[in-house]
Amino acid sequence: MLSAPTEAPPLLDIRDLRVELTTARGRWPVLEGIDLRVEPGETVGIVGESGCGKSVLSLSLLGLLPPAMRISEGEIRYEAGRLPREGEEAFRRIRGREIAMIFQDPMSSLNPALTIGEQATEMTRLHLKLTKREAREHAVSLFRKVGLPRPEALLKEYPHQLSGGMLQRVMIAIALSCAPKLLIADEPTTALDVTIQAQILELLKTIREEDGTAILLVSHDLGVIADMCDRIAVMYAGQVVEVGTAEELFDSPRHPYTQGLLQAVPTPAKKREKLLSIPGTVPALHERGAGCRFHSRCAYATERCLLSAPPVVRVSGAGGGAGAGTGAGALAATGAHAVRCWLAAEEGGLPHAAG
Amino acid sequence: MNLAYAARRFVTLLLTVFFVILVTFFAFRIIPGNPALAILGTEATPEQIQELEAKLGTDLPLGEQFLHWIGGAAAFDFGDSLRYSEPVLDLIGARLPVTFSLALLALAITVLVAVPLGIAAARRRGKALDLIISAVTQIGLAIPSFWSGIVLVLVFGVMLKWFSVSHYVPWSENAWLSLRSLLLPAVALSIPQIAIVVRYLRTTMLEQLHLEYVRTARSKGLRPSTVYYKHVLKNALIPVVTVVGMNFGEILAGSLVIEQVFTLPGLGRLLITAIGNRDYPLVQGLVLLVASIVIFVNFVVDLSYAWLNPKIRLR
Amino acid sequence: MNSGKKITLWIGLTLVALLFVLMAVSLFYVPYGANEMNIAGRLQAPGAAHWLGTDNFGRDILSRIMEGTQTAFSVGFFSVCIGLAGGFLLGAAAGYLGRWADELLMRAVDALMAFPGILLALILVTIFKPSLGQTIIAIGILFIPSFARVIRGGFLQTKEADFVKAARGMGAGHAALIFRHIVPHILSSVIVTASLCFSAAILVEAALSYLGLGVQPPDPSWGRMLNESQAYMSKAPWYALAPGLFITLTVLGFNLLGDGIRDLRDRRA
Amino acid sequence: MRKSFKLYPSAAKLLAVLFAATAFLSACGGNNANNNGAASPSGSNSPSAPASESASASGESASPSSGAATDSAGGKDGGQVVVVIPQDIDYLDPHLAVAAGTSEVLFNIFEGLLKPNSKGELQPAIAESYEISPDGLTYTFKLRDGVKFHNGNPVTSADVKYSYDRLAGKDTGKPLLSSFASVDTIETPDDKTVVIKLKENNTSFLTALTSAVIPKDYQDSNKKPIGTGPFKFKEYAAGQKIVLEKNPDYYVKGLPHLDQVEFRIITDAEAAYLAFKSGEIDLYPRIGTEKLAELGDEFGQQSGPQNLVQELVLNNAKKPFDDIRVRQAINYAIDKDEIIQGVALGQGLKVGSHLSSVLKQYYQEGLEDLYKTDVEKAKSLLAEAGYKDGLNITISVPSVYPFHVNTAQVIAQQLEKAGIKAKIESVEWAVWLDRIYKGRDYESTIIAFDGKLNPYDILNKFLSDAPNDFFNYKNPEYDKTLKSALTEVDETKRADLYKKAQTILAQDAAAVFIQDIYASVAYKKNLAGYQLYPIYVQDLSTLYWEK
Repeated sequence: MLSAPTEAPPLLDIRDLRVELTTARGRWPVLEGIDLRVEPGETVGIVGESGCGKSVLSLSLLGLLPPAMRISEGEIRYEAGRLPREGEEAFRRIRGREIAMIFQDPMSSLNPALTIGEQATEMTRLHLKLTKREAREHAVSLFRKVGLPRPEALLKEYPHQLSGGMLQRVMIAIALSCAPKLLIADEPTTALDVTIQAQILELLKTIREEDGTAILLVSHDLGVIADMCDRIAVMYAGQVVEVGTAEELFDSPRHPYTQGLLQAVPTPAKKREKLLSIPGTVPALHERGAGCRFHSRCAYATERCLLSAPPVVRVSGAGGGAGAGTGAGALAATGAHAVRCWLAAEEGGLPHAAG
Repeated sequence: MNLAYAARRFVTLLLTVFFVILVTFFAFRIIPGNPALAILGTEATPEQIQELEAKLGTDLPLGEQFLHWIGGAAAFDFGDSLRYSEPVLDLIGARLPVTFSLALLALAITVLVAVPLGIAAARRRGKALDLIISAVTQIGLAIPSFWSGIVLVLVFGVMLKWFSVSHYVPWSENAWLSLRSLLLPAVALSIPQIAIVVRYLRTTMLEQLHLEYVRTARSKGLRPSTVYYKHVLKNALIPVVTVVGMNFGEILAGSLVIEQVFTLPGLGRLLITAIGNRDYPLVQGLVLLVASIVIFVNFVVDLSYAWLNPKIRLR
Repeated sequence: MNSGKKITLWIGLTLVALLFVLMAVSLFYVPYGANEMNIAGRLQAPGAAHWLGTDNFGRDILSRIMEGTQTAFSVGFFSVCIGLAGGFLLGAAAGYLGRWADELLMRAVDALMAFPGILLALILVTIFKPSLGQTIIAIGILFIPSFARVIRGGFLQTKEADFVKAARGMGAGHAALIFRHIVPHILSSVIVTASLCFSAAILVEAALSYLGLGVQPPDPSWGRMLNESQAYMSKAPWYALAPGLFITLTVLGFNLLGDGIRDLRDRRA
Repeated sequence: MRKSFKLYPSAAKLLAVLFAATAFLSACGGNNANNNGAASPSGSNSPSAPASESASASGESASPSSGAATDSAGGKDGGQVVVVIPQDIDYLDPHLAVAAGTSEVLFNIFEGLLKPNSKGELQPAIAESYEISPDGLTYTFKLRDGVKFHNGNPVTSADVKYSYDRLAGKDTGKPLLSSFASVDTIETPDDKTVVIKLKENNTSFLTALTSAVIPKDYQDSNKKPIGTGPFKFKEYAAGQKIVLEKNPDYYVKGLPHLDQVEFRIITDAEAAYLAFKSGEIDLYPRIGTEKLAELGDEFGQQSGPQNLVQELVLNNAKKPFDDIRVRQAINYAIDKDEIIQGVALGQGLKVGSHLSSVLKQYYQEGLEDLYKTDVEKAKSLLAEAGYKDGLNITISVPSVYPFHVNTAQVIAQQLEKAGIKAKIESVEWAVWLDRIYKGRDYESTIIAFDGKLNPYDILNKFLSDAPNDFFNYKNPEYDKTLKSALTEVDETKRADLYKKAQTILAQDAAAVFIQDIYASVAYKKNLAGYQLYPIYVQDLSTLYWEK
């Protein structure tokens, strides 16, 4: 029902993913109806405020969800193969080798008790069966590549001896060491100061260009996302509310939340202007009602927004057949610009089947 | 700041040792009991006793004896044992290896058993295995080590005859036999320590499991065992080492009692005999030594904790 | 999780309660006199007449175990009282006065705590000469530092709390401040420490009596019974098992109780 | 000890039973834990002892313990034995050693001019023969040929003179052994002859000549003792062990059999027992009766009465025991048979006074049941003495001796029936020695007295002026009787005087004389040749392994 612009199967295909949190008081959906695709070599951004489920999404891809959370519905396909919902062994074969991940805070993401060398070589020795020596040489060459000074000496040092920017480079080098096809970068620059941020982003770009690694970039910072990504998914309260190419989202954001996010981005043009931030906060798990999850903060909210869930509406798209798309497909369709909003549905977007 | 702290602690500890010795010295001389009598038994004549007292120097005024002893001790001369007429230092030196190897063996057993158990409990938190381990450690904490010692002797020494029950063999003589002669007491000694370490390790492991580097390690596709034993354990052990270090004193003290059960010729039995004999120099020497060791170990562990922490732990 | 932690408390409470009942009963009734000898019926195996068998004088082991609870409980109770009283004075002084008093007292406490307990108890009991009363005093002294530390910590914490400041502002006297405001707040920590010290006291007493330095015959003491039973280990293993088992159960009970109370408090906090 | 008393010439026959080499209270020496059985029993001439004794014609017998010597064929020699002893030794120097536990070890290294055999009879050792002048003041010894010290030097009269002069304190003026106080001069007319002259007659002097002979001018006795005995000193580890090795030059042909013996110090009776059962120990002297019963047939064992009298000692000078009626009441209240059954498991022999029936010749029979257990009589005596409503007493027991502690528990039970509440106070051995034995600050205590074959040396504790009369017993008639016994030449009369002394003690209820505790020894089944002695020694020379 969906036509993809490329012939090959997508690298990563998330379909109708639902993740639940089990607590003493019941089970709560953390993610709901997530559809997302990443093509080989593509950079996809996921953006949203903290607490909207971006990190849970990225963790669920590698089976790294906390014990209380589990995938209850939907599926994740990697190169047309289906990933398990849980089970450490099955994920282990993909982690690091196929899909690598870098995290927000490089200082706490590296083991304080092990040397850099130990942490940089264990993966290649395990997955690529390199000898200790080969692994070290490999690590050194990667360290050079990511622009780390005196790479040999670094191997013997401990994380606390390095600065945050250097550590993030180390993290990236480690992540790249098995030449993964997909790199998940979860807020890779948030913990770093601004100049370093730019350097790291530059590095990611280089990697994308040189190695053709697909990147799933998770960030709350739309500026970072805009700079990097081919396509962007905006998440709010456990759902993808709008997806499209960078241009589509920046030029014609359809979801009020996306619009709000854009207004909050500091740009040179808006310097000295007061930044508009979205009033209110993301609703907690138990505060999510039946209607649109953004209604409490939305300037355009109507009674319908409160009462019933908005449909997913495709507003444009390369594959653009009219009426195309079920809920499960519309947002995932590569190249499609889709939005989950009553407003867009009324404005004559392509209505969702359920709408 | 760190140096000042260390120095202040050190002075305190010296004062502690001095105080302990002061109390030991005078208290033991005030309570009834005469070393000369204890040596000679009931058949001695008053003349023989007087003569021995003069020889031992126990007939001098207390203050004089104390100054004399302190003066010697400052130069590491702890005098001669009244009972054995050998230098106290030699007697202690001959017994120290026994107690020390016992304590070290117990420590080794503790670590070897407690670490896998603690990790298993942390990995299976809330599951049956965790509950069983936690129940067993509670019991382990409650069993008096001398009782488990008695039971071990009965079962392995007398009924099964697997282990030697009285004959201590020094390491230098035969390492294997030595190990055998120390194994049962070391096991008895280590049971409560194992319980303590398992519980502590479980807690620190659980704390560590929440940390991000664990997620990183998992995201690398490492085997769970690698994640636990290499990544987590190394971090969890830092506080555990501290606990073990702090408990070294308890192990040492516990070995004093266990030596009695297994009649090992260690410091504990030397001390109890010395107390019975009113062998003042020996008692003082032993108390000084044990107090110094324990306090010194605590001091080092204390410092290392303060010193290691900011370096190794992030934040 | 919740219920798991409560189980600790409940098992502890049950064990302690059972032992307490056993002690209460022993005050009025024991199957045979604890010191009643029957030379002809020595070292009988457990059976209908003697549930736990008899010892080398033909005394009923169950009766002695039961009266042993009195020894254990009085050692536990009174030594904790001594430790608490001493610890309260030191800890309160250190915590309330602060500064040099705090520094001085806490150095002393550190020093005492650095010393292995059993060794200290051994020396103290030799100095005091072995008997039930002296054993209690020696063990009590042993506990002073633990209590002092807990109480000082509580004082430091609550002293700066708003409600205490408010009370002080309203002109409350020192005694009123301490007893009406601060003490109730540190009560739970003190109860936890008391419970753990109680079991420690029983262990130390058993060790001392086992070494022949603690409670002396004919006072029935579990440690002493273990000491005496060792001579009949292979002939009458039940003799050594019963006291060891009761020491373990009692210590276990109070440990669990202490842990349980602590968990309860931690969850409330 | 008393230093001056009148002595009459003594006959050589006396020797058979005079022996004072190791004389102690039973509690002696041992300051540590010990057997459940006796505190420190000495061996006795047990009927079951396998060793044969040569007929001991007093002066001329060939060797002190020749029984095993004659039949020593080649098959018996070799091997080593580990013997457990309950306490460390006090001195390696035999002249300084006072503790009983030391003497039992040194017995194997050293010999005197004379040496006791397993019946307690004195035999010539370094001496080959001797004569005593009719006035009892001059002893002439002829030394045996071929006796060598462990360093290889032959023993000469000069060595003997040096040794005994040292004991007599010729240089210092203070005798090391009080029995030598009466020595006037020691002369050496030639290498093989020693003449000892006494200042005054002393019937117990001959027993003193069992004291060790050491090489002349040898100063290292306390480090590396050198003697003439069947074994030579090899190694001593304080608090752990003393190792001896065979003296190949021993003058008794064929002895000893063993190549090496080790005395292992295990102060804890339970541990010693476990070590014995597990086979690490070959010989367990003074094993507790309880343990002995438990061993069964797997091990060899011997036991029998010995010279070890257990008593409830009452402080005669202290209220309420200054009243003879109270002492008698307590005697009536106590059931000795129950103690023997309950504590000694039957391994004890009831006594009635301060002497064991081992000394048959001097033993006064019929005193055992002078105070046949009678609770009513005890009560009425108490009422007479003014304790109608009961009496509280304290029994102090040395906590290192479980046997005495157990006895105290049984006695407390028995006394309660007569309305006497006895509080048991455990005291450390050091405290017992200091406060009770030396300081006499106590009400009552339980202890056992042992080790001598000379009744005077046993009974003299009750003399009013004895330094160790910690009973605080004072009775001029007793003093007179005992002192005249010492100087009485006529054997029968002397025996009667000793018997009278015992009767006086019993009638005065000076203490509660309970029992002679059996000595028990256990050893591996294939270890043969063990001999029980009625004194505190272990003779290992006759031991051998059965092939």
